[in-house]
Amino acid sequence: MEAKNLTVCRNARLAEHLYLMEFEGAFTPPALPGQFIHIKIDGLFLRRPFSVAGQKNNRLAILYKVVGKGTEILARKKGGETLNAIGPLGKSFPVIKKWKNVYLAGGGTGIAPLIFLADKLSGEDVKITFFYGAKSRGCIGFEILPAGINFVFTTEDGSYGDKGLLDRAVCGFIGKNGRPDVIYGGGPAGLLKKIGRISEDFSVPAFVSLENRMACGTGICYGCVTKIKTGSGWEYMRICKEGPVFNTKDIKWD
Amino acid sequence: MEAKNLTVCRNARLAEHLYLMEFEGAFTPPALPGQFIHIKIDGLFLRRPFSVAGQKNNRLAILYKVVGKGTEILARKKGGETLNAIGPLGKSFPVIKKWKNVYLAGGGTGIAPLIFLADKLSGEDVKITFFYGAKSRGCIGFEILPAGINFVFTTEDGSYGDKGLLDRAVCGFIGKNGRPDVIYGGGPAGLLKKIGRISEDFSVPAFVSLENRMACGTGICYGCVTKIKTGSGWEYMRICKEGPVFNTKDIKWD
Amino acid sequence: MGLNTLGVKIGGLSLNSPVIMMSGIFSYGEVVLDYLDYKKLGAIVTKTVSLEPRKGNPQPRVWEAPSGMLNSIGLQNPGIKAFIKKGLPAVRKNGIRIIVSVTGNSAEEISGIVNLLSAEKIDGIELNLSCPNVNRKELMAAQSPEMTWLLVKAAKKECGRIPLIAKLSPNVTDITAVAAAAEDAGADALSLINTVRGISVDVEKMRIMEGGLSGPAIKPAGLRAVYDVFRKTGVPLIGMGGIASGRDAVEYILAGASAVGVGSGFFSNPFLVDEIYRALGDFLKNNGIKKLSCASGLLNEKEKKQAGQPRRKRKV
Amino acid sequence: MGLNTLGVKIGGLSLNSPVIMMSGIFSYGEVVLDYLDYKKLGAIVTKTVSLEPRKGNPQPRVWEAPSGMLNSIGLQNPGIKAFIKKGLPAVRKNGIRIIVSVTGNSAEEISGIVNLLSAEKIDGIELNLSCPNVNRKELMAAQSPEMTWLLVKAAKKECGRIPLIAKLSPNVTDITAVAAAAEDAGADALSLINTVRGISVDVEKMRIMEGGLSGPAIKPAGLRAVYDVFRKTGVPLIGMGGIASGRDAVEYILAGASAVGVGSGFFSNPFLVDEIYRALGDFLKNNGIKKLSCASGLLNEKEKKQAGQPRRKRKV
Ligand SMILES: Cc1cc2nc3c(=O)[nH]c(=O)nc-3n(C[C@H](O)[C@H](O)[C@H](O)COP(=O)(O)OP(=O)(O)OC[C@H]3O[C@@H](n4cnc5c(N)ncnc54)[C@H](O)[C@@H]3O)c2cc1C
Ligand SMILES: Cc1cc2nc3c(=O)[nH]c(=O)nc-3n(C[C@H](O)[C@H](O)[C@H](O)COP(=O)(O)OP(=O)(O)OC[C@H]3O[C@@H](n4cnc5c(N)ncnc54)[C@H](O)[C@@H]3O)c2cc1C
Ligand SMILES: Cc1cc2nc3c(=O)[nH]c(=O)nc-3n(C[C@H](O)[C@H](O)[C@H](O)COP(=O)(O)O)c2cc1C
Ligand SMILES: Cc1cc2nc3c(=O)[nH]c(=O)nc-3n(C[C@H](O)[C@H](O)[C@H](O)COP(=O)(O)O)c2cc1C
Ligand code: FES
Ligand code: FES
Repeated sequence: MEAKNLTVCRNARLAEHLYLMEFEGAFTPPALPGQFIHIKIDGLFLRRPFSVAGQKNNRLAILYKVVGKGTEILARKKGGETLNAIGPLGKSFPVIKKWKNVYLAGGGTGIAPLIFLADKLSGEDVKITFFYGAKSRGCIGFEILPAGINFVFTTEDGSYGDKGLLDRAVCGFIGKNGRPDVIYGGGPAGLLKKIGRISEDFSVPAFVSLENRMACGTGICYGCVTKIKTGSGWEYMRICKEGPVFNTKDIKWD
Repeated sequence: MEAKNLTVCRNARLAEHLYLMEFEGAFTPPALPGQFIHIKIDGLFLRRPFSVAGQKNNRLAILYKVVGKGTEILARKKGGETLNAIGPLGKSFPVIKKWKNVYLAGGGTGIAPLIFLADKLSGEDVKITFFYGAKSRGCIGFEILPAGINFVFTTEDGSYGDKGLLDRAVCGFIGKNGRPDVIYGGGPAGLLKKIGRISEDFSVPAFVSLENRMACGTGICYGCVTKIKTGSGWEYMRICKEGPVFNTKDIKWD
Repeated sequence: MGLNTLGVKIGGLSLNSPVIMMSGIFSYGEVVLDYLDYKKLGAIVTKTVSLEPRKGNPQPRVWEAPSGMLNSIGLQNPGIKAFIKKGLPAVRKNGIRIIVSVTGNSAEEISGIVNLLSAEKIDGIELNLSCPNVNRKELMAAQSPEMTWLLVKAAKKECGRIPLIAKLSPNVTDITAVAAAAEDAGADALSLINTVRGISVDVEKMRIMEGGLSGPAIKPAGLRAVYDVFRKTGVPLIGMGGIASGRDAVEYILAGASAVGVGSGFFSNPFLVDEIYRALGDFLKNNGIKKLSCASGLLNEKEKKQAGQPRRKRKV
Repeated sequence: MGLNTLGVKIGGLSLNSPVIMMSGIFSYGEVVLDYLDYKKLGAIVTKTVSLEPRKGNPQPRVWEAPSGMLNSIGLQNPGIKAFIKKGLPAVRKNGIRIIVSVTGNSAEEISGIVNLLSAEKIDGIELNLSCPNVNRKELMAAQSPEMTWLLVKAAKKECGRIPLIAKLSPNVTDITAVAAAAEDAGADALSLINTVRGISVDVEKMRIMEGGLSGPAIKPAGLRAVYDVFRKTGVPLIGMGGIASGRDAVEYILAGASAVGVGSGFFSNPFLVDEIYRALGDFLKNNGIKKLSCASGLLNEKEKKQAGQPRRKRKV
């Protein structure tokens, strides 16, 4: 874990409200897929957390959607400007050698950590199917999709890929092609909850990356909790520390 | 009076901590010497007032010293950036045709409105003597000093011009060359107070530009007052509205 | 947006716009600012006037603070008589509705001022209860429900048909108790909040600036006051504290305000009044709400509804 | 700067550094942050612990505010027994001085917790009085001098030689009255201030976030509390509220604090502890002041001196 200034070397609009920011300067130790960085944005008090979407040599990338004040300011950043970031933070996606048939299912910017994961896995002897759900064709960040991977798209308006929600596509795919060894997910809570259902229904382990507003990002403030099942019931656990990646079977959804 | 965005077209360091900022875009009506503009600086709540130091065609200039947060941010501004400003504000230096022998006495950035005044007067048939007091040679903004005017310099450390304070130089000059028709002053309160004394001692009218922290800049908050003599005693009057230029005989110094 | 949609009634006072320029922000209303669209102002509240003239505090009177400012103007004013003679006619010229802010150290003083004003053509009286009172030097009237009740009662007795607004301070343990006292004593509306007590230290000059904090820094406290007082009283509220954008104004309305007060945010942003006016109109339009009064306290009501309580009928 | 210069004594507790990590900011001290120089921390105050475990509040628990943040963590904690068994040993490993923050709904509960802790190897106990009390649902103990006196007394009886710090809330009419009550009941030091009550409105999601405001927005209120309480009490003060730079810390010392608390500013600036440590050292050096304790309350003393009053002797 480090706190350091990263230099923006690229900040590109990929699709509607969707941006890719690349930094010069990686962290020690290097980030793993599922981990995030916590970025200080001028004029805002709280840092903003973003999953690492890629990391190569001395470069690190995040994929972000403009949804409010902080991301609006980010979108205006130019190459050469610096941002202070703390990272890498949180737990990464667990990867086991024997999982050879892997599904990645991401909605919106929830694909960010999955792209990084796909990149890491694609060197190995693993079959990857990447489900990508978006509002419409205009929201899809085609440029960052890694090559050589089987993509299944859904859009809410049917303007690209199947019309409908992503979980349906995953279920349908399982019906036709059989169960994977593991499912990794990212995106809106509704989607992740459904991935949990799929995990249960088909007895496939599933790991998802949760999001929440954060203050410290490092496990010291208890600001970012979610309900996690324990022996006796449930407890609020820290998304930034015990997560952001959780086994869906442990998550108690509201 | 207008509130509008001005585009920075030049922001140059002239001397130690001393900067000249030129804007594209003047006000309607145009500013007069002694008037000021009230500038919004990102990240600060209160605007910051600066005397207009020059105005030509569609250009307007301020001369500022870096003394705190706001002026530090100003110093980092680049050409093309915009700043919101309200102006022109306050009363200008009174100018009367029959005043043919004019002294200007400015300390530090207090010269700003005087440079503008000198520029306006120099077209007329007026003899101008400009007294400029600074800490040391390195603090003098030589570049903006108008040509064809008689300058008398003093520095606190004697590194340029006479060593000592400006009021001494003015007194000495009067001793040798006789009284002027009027004295205009700007700068630290200590200097202005002494100009008031000179005005009294030599029976010469004197007008000085006062400074104070401001909130509204437009006379609506009563945040920027100074003691001004009235028939019955004194009253707090607004520097931004009744001033910033006052007749020294009206000022009640603390 | 038509005037009807954004028109509001506050304590019997009908305003064409819910945007009010608050006390101390806009002098007595006599200054003309070229960039201000006066038609979008529902009313202005004058700088607070006292019985006797006051010189006000020495400088410095204003100071930068994080997301805000401190002020200690010290109620500089010419006294009620000079104000009525000279100030008021100057203000009236601008053709805008005028609420006169008054203060006093005792019930007698308040009675006296309000009595003098009650014969004048003004649209409302706002009682500034945030000045230290004579008996307990360090407390201001607004810090005590009892003192508040007494002073509001004294004003109410004298103000006749002129609507009376009581302005409360956030520097209290429980603002709802003070609000209830003001309502009980006859206030037709409440203004909240006045500034938060604070200091700033100038390390270079080794001095302290004491004053009232205003600006976005106090917005959470202002919203909290409006939100809490809305549930405990039945009079309309003028919400203020840190409004610096149209969106902030919408937040105040949702929390329970019937109208919003423009304060020190106007110093930062000369177009604030227009922005608020537009944002409120847009909010109504986008949410299919017919009148601003239907949006007042929507979040409070939502919470109550979830708790199964009926919507409380409010005075206007 | 040598350790001696910046060493301070607070309520009998000797610290190598006047920089204290405040309650709720740093978990129980068990988390190791690689970028933090632990040697520059005088002590850490744990997250507040209660008698019984508490689940804490639902999300969202944190929210952006102008120059600050709102939080409503809701005192999530494992309960005092689990803390003593599991939490405390984990913290001790880090070799830093530990002040345990505790709370309770009644004098009995407080007695119970403090009694359990008094046998442990800890450096201090901080009593968090900002939780709603059982009898008067909406008030917190720190909002009443009487309740404060009672709870501090109960804690003092049980804490033996462990220094007792009372943490006060700014949500009161007169914080000096509460401070005097805490001192009278035996508090060895006071921490001020806790968060300011506030709300934020999410216009998009039409919901309200209630919580405690912290960060630079509350700095003027925190400085004001320290400045005022310094004059009314004789115990050392730990000053906090919006410290976000070394300069802010200097301001708190000048206003009357003996030590300074790092709060939510640490979330923004991971180097805040180092910056404060350096700034305090530099301030002493540049002003030829020998020890930090000589700078505490300098501006208060200056004012008194101007008024011809003698310097008040303070406990350490
Ligand atoms: C571990 C983690 C990883 C994340 N990774 C990414 C990523 O790779 N790409 C990306 O675009 N976003 C990601 N997010 C979400 C991102 O942090 C928020 O979108 C961002 O903080 C919004 O900041 P803002 O100032 O623009 O929005 P604000 O102005 O703060 O809020 C705008 C809207 O967004 C909602 N919102 C704000 N913060 C969050 C949050 N943390 N989680 C969910 N909703 C929020 C608010 O309720 C509000 O409606 C991640 C969040 C977490 C916790
Ligand atoms: C009518 C008028 C005209 C002015 N013209 C000029 C000008 O032409 N050039 C120029 O450089 N400055 C001018 N000033 C002063 C200028 O406004 C301040 O220097 C500036 O506001 C400081 O901002 P800051 O954020 O950098 O300093 P801050 O961080 O606010 O303060 C730094 C230090 O400067 C002092 N200070 C702050 N504001 C003022 C003020 N308004 N007056 C006096 N001292 C202050 C503070 O007490 C503090 O010690 C003028 C002021 C007025 C009222
Ligand atoms: C410079 C200044 C002067 C003020 N003077 C008065 C006053 O005379 N009477 C009064 O009731 N309130 C006064 N106030 C308080 C404001 O009316 C308002 O309640 C407060 O500033 C909070 O709103 P804001 O955060 O939007 O500024 C003054 C505020 C400022 C900033
Ligand atoms: C996320 C968070 C949690 C907090 N939890 C506690 C707590 O458990 N007990 C307590 O006494 N104070 C708690 N506080 C208050 C802080 O200790 C501190 O008093 C307050 O935040 C003001 O300081 P600041 O403005 O520097 O943050 C908490 C503050 C924050 C921001
Ligand atoms: S954000 Fe502080 S514990 Fe997760
Ligand atoms: S700054 Fe407001 S009256 Fe001058």
